Amino acid sequence: MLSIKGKRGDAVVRTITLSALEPGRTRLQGEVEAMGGTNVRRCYQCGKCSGGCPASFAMEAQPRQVMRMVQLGDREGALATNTIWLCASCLACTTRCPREVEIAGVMEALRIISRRERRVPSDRNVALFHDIFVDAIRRRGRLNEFELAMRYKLASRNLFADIAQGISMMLRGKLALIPHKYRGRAQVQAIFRRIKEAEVKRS
Amino acid sequence: MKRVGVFLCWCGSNIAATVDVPALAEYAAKLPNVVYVEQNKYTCSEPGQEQIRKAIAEHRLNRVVVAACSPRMHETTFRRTLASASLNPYLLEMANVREHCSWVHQDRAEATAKARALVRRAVAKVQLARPLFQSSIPVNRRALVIGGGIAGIQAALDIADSGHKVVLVEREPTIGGRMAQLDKTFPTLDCSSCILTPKMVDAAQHENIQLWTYSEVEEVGGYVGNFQVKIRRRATSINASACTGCGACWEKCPAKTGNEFDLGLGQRKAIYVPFPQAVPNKPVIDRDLCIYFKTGRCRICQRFCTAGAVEFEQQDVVVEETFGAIVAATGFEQFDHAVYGEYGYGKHPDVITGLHLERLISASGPSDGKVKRPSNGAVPETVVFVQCVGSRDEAKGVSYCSRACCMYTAKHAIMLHEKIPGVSTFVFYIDVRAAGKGYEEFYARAQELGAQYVRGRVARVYQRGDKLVVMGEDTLLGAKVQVEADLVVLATAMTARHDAQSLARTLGISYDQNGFFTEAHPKLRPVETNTAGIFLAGACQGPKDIPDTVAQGTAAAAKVNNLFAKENLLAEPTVATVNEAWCSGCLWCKPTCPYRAIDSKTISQRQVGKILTRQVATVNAGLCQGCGACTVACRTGAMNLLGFSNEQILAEVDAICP
Amino acid sequence: MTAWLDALRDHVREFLSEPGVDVFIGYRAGRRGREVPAFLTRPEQASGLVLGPAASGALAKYVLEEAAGTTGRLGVLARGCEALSLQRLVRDLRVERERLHVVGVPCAGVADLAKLEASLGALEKVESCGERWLVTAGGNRHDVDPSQFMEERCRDCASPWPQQCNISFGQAVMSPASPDYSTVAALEALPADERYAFWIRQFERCLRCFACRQVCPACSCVECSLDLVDPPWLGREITVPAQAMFHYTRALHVAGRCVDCGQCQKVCPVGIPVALLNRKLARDIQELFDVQNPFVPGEIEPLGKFRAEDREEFM
Amino acid sequence: MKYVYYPGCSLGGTAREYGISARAVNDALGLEFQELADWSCCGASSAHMTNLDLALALPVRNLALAEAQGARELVTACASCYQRLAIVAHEVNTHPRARERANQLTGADYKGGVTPRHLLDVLGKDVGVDRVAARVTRPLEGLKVACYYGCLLVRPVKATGFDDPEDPQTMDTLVKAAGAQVVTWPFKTECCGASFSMSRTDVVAGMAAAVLSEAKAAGADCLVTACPMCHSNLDMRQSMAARVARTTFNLPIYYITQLLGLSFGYMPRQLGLNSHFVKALPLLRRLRLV
Amino acid sequence: MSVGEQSWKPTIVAFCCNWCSYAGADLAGTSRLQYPATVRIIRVPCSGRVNPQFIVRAFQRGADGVLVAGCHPGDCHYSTGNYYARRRFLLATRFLEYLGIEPGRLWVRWISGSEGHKFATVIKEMSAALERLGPNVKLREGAL
Repeated sequence: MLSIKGKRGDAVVRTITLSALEPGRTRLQGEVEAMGGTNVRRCYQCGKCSGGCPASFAMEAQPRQVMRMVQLGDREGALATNTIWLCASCLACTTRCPREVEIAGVMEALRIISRRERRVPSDRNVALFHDIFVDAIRRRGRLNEFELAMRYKLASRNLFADIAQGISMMLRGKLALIPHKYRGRAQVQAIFRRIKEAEVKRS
Repeated sequence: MKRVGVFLCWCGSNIAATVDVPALAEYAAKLPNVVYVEQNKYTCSEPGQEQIRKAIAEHRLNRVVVAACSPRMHETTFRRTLASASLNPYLLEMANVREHCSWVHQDRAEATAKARALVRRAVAKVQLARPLFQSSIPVNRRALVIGGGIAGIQAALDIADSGHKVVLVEREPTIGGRMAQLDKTFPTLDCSSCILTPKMVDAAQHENIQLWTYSEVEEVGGYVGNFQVKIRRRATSINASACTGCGACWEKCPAKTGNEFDLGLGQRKAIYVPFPQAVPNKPVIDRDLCIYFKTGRCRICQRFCTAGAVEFEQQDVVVEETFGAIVAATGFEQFDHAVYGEYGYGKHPDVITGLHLERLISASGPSDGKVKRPSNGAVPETVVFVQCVGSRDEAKGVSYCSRACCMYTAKHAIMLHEKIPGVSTFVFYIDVRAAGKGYEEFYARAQELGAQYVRGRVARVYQRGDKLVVMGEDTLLGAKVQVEADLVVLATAMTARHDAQSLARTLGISYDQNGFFTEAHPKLRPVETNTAGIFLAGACQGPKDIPDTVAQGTAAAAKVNNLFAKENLLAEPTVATVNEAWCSGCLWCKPTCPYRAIDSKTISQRQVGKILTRQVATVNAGLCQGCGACTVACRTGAMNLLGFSNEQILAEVDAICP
Repeated sequence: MTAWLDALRDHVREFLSEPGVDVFIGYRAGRRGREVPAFLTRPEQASGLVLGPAASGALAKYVLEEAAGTTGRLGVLARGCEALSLQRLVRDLRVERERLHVVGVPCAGVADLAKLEASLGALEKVESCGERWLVTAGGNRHDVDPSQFMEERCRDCASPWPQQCNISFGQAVMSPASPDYSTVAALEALPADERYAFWIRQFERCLRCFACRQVCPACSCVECSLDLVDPPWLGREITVPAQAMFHYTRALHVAGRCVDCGQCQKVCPVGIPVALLNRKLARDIQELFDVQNPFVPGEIEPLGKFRAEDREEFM
Repeated sequence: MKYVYYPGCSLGGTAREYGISARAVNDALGLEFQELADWSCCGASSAHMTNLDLALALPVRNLALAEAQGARELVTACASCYQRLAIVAHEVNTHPRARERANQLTGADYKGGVTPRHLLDVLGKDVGVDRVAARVTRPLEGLKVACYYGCLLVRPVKATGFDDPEDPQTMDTLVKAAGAQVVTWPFKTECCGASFSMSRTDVVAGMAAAVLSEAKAAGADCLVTACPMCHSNLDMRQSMAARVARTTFNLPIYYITQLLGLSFGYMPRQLGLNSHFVKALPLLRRLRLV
Repeated sequence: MSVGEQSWKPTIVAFCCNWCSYAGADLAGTSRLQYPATVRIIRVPCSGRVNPQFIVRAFQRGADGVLVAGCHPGDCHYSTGNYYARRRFLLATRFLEYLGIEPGRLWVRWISGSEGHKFATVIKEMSAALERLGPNVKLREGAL
């Protein structure tokens, strides 16, 4: 009575020419380790991460498989899966990994790499949401959830999706309409500026 | 007055073709204290050796240099030559002008120049050579085996059979160890007790074996050939010779507790034999549980013992014995899976370990061989086996593979399919390791019978209703899977005994980061330790299955036997020695000795009229193997290595440089 | 006058009146503002104890001489570096800890008396007064800033407060400083030849007076290999290479055991920066074998043990 | 007891009732929370998805503010803020280089002296179950509660670590102290997918459904949480989750502070119990708790 | 031989442990592997026996390079000797460089009894390296 939970991720079936990938400790591994601070080579593919991943049912590739792609230096594969965007960073995997690989950290790193390389994110909505979220912080220093919600809906062009909740939230006074105004704002914006400068210097 | 003779070997053309030996001879003759030089076609040949003997006699040589092949080749040969000419064999030095010179160079001039340096070195070193004498240690031909599991039993039997006395010490009231708890053994599925109990009986009845159960080693002194060992023989409260083992006492005993042998699945009394086939088949009284010992009242067992064998007033006795060799066979413990929150912290009654299952399957077990769910006694329809619980887990467990689990899980699956018609079994594994004779076939058989192997480490086990939900990934499908199970069996890691390290310290042997005793060499000396005379058998050295354990028991016995084949041990004289006048007694040398051959002793010396006593280091020549690590730790150079002394090496350096 | 000095004297007085006590080693006032080692055997002598910036000695090693051939207890005054030195001697089994009665006192740096004299004239008295020093020299009193006149070795002292004492007086002082390896680093940065030239310039001045060894708490061997003619570790004749061998050997012998008291360099009559050798080894030991603090005596010295996973450079 | 308090962006908005009920409970227990002056968003839950520098700098700015006004601890009620602050605090304390970087970016001089703490931890440790129990005037008898900690409170262990990552207990003991009955259930720390609450409602529904089903299976008639994300997710998305799971849950989602407040005798309105999506009051009425 | 002279060849003093590296050198011989006649081996029981003072002594007496060779870690005949050697020489190599000796004058290598090839290669490489460095005058008796 084995029941398979969730649908299989319908990952595109590809033939990977391993010899064409970087051999040994790949560059991708290097970048990921630099950011995720973890040695992906240690992963021995036991699948404990994926078995306990609450979001894996929606993922095209299991977290374990993404670890594998990183091990092989399969950059395209790793950055193409929606897995890296559907990781909720709940750290169940990291907490349970018998090889002390920080799987969630690796996902985080991959998302950022995909950004750096200006790739089209394999899950536009999630990426878009984060962008708007961060931009909202940049504008005000604090988050105005209502503003966030509205701007996200405009951008993602599904203005009417759970507009009902939005309105009933307002009625419940749950979406503070008054934007915060305060000194911290300037300082937060300074932080954003410094980061931008740093990035410019790097490239 | 040093009188050095130099013998240059041509080795046919092996040396002479590349090294100008005659020129070398002229050169050697001019070296300090060289009074005689001779060339031979083959110095190692009988005539060649005869020449050396003659020269020693005629020219009153008291040092000999042979410039020929590698000392690893012929040093012993020429040492014998010196001995036969009644010259101390350690007054020889060889110059390796073949392997290290003529065979690896072509340019005659260069090779000859190098040969000069090599001979110069040898001559310089031999000047400082001192006569050395092999020390001999008498061997007490009596062995101590610690641990009465299959490893210890095997070792004890093999030693005893070759006519040597053995004392077999076991902590528990019976021998038999882990194997006695097992139902069947892979890959042949013969019943464990059927093959074990005869051996247990043999051990008990063997004329050369003394069986000391309920006893523990407390102190070990001395060294190879004569260890002084203190052993505590705990009071069993039973007069073994009077007791008939009738069982009246434990039937009547009112105090109950979980039976360790059945891992708490069954019950035992305060006065008990762990299991029916126990050897010796005499009960002991568990004084922590016994009502009499707690309250001073009861004595029921005594009343019902017709033999009058119950002796409450018995006391522990500590005996001191001498042994020539020791075999450690203390076995392993099971990893405690309570560290795994994701598996329910060991709280679910229906999540059990492989050893529990053994007891459940065993006909002599608490459920008479019927496999039931501990929670409700129902027969399980779906059973999940979880591999590598604790094993291969650096985060919460141990880094190593426990080696036996893959196979005993296959065995469990097979047996469940035989015992419970229509049962469905799932084995979650990472890799199946079936490297052994008949193992792969055995694993295949488990799959044949319907065991469903799923490649993936289980992520969660939790209760839903009266089922256990097991979650994981089928890594071959790349899909998340879950099983609703009635019973979950964890293949928990084999770990070192919690007190293995303290025993190691008592014995003076080393242990690895996991607490397993370390062998002297991982490939070439697998059952020896770095402490001469102490050997290892079974899982105390690392996880093992029964075949390997038995093999090691026999191997350890063989080592003991060949130690006992000699009356005296001859120790190489090239050992460390202490110049007591120089030694400050800081003992920084001590930790560097892998053989625990260095100790401190008190000396008294006269200084400005009064006697001063102070500590200095001292070396046990019987234990020292002559590695010399201590000599570098000694700043003064009070610690020196005979045959490779500081003086000699400095002289060699001086001589060998241009 | 330091507040706790009286309490200290009382304590020493009591200590000296206990049975089985041989001596208490501290400081007494000497000539020309100096404070010199004092070996007290009678209670009444306790009142003569002093301790100021001018107490520039190192008491630890006197313990050896006092302990030799006697069995009684020995009291000794210890500042941070002296306490470490005592631990060193105890760990090297040169004296039993039970025999010692270590009296800890704080230290805010020791005065460089030569330097003081050079700038203020003949010294009469050097006292500490709060953060400052009061120096009586050439008839008048000066209020000087310690940091100007502190001995070099004290400037980056990492352990001014004595550890593992039987009793201690005064306020615990935590160290702001940590051993300064910048000079070591600077030397490392030089090209090999210049570095070699630098050290040869140092070594050729060496008189082989062995002062650095005599004062060193880690050099307590009953027989020093460097004195031995056989085996000839240093060779017979005194040459620059032999001098180099001497310093190389001395440094390696204290490697992992040096407590960084800085005395070796301080007592060198020709000003060889001996401590620079010790510091280099200490820093490498710290980095290579991740030893927490290479200057604190441990159970087993870093070179007397190993880890299988130690750094591998020799494949 | 005095604490410097980091409200975070949600407690003024979506988690309004959490904010007010927390205030109520603190008053009752004599906890003095003084809002961190000039605080800014900690970046959760998007900064660390887009830029590591940002993920580092935003929390450090607030930690530095707290340190500057002499605080050694910074308490927050939002699990999400708590986790970000804790992770970064741990990061800069273990990697000096990270601290330098953070100080460069923020222009602050953070020394690493502030420990972020979650309200739950404060209630459990500093106040203690006994003092909570002592304050209870209206025991929540008959209420069967599934304590839902979510993923943010107890992970990563090295940064948070005030409770067990698989089977935490702090909330359970508090709820018991309030007189309610807690159910044992396996999904205490299973993630509900809050970080997708807007972007991937389908995923969230799936994840929330899993959590809610297990709670129901375990016999709970409501869930209690200490995380605004979890709350809005399980509350606002519950109908959708029910559709995915082809069932009805009707499990009110309470904040721990709401239940405590209730047991202390506050009126539902004082605790914002009226502003839930899944009606919070009927159950309480049925059990005669309001 | 003096500097610049065409035929100059370096002199290498090698301390080889009896059980691995000395045997390795023997194997190089029995397999007739050719390598420069620059190396002269001093046999010691174990690399743990090699005192760092021996190294400087060799330089004093005119060695251009010194090789310390022992069993691979974990394979020591005495089980631990080479671990101590590794610590001692991690330190000593750095210390010699600190005193101004060029890196590359002192080599430490693990060479097993079966690595005759490795022994030959090490000697070839080391000789080449030393030829580039030229004769050693540092710490050399008579050179100053």
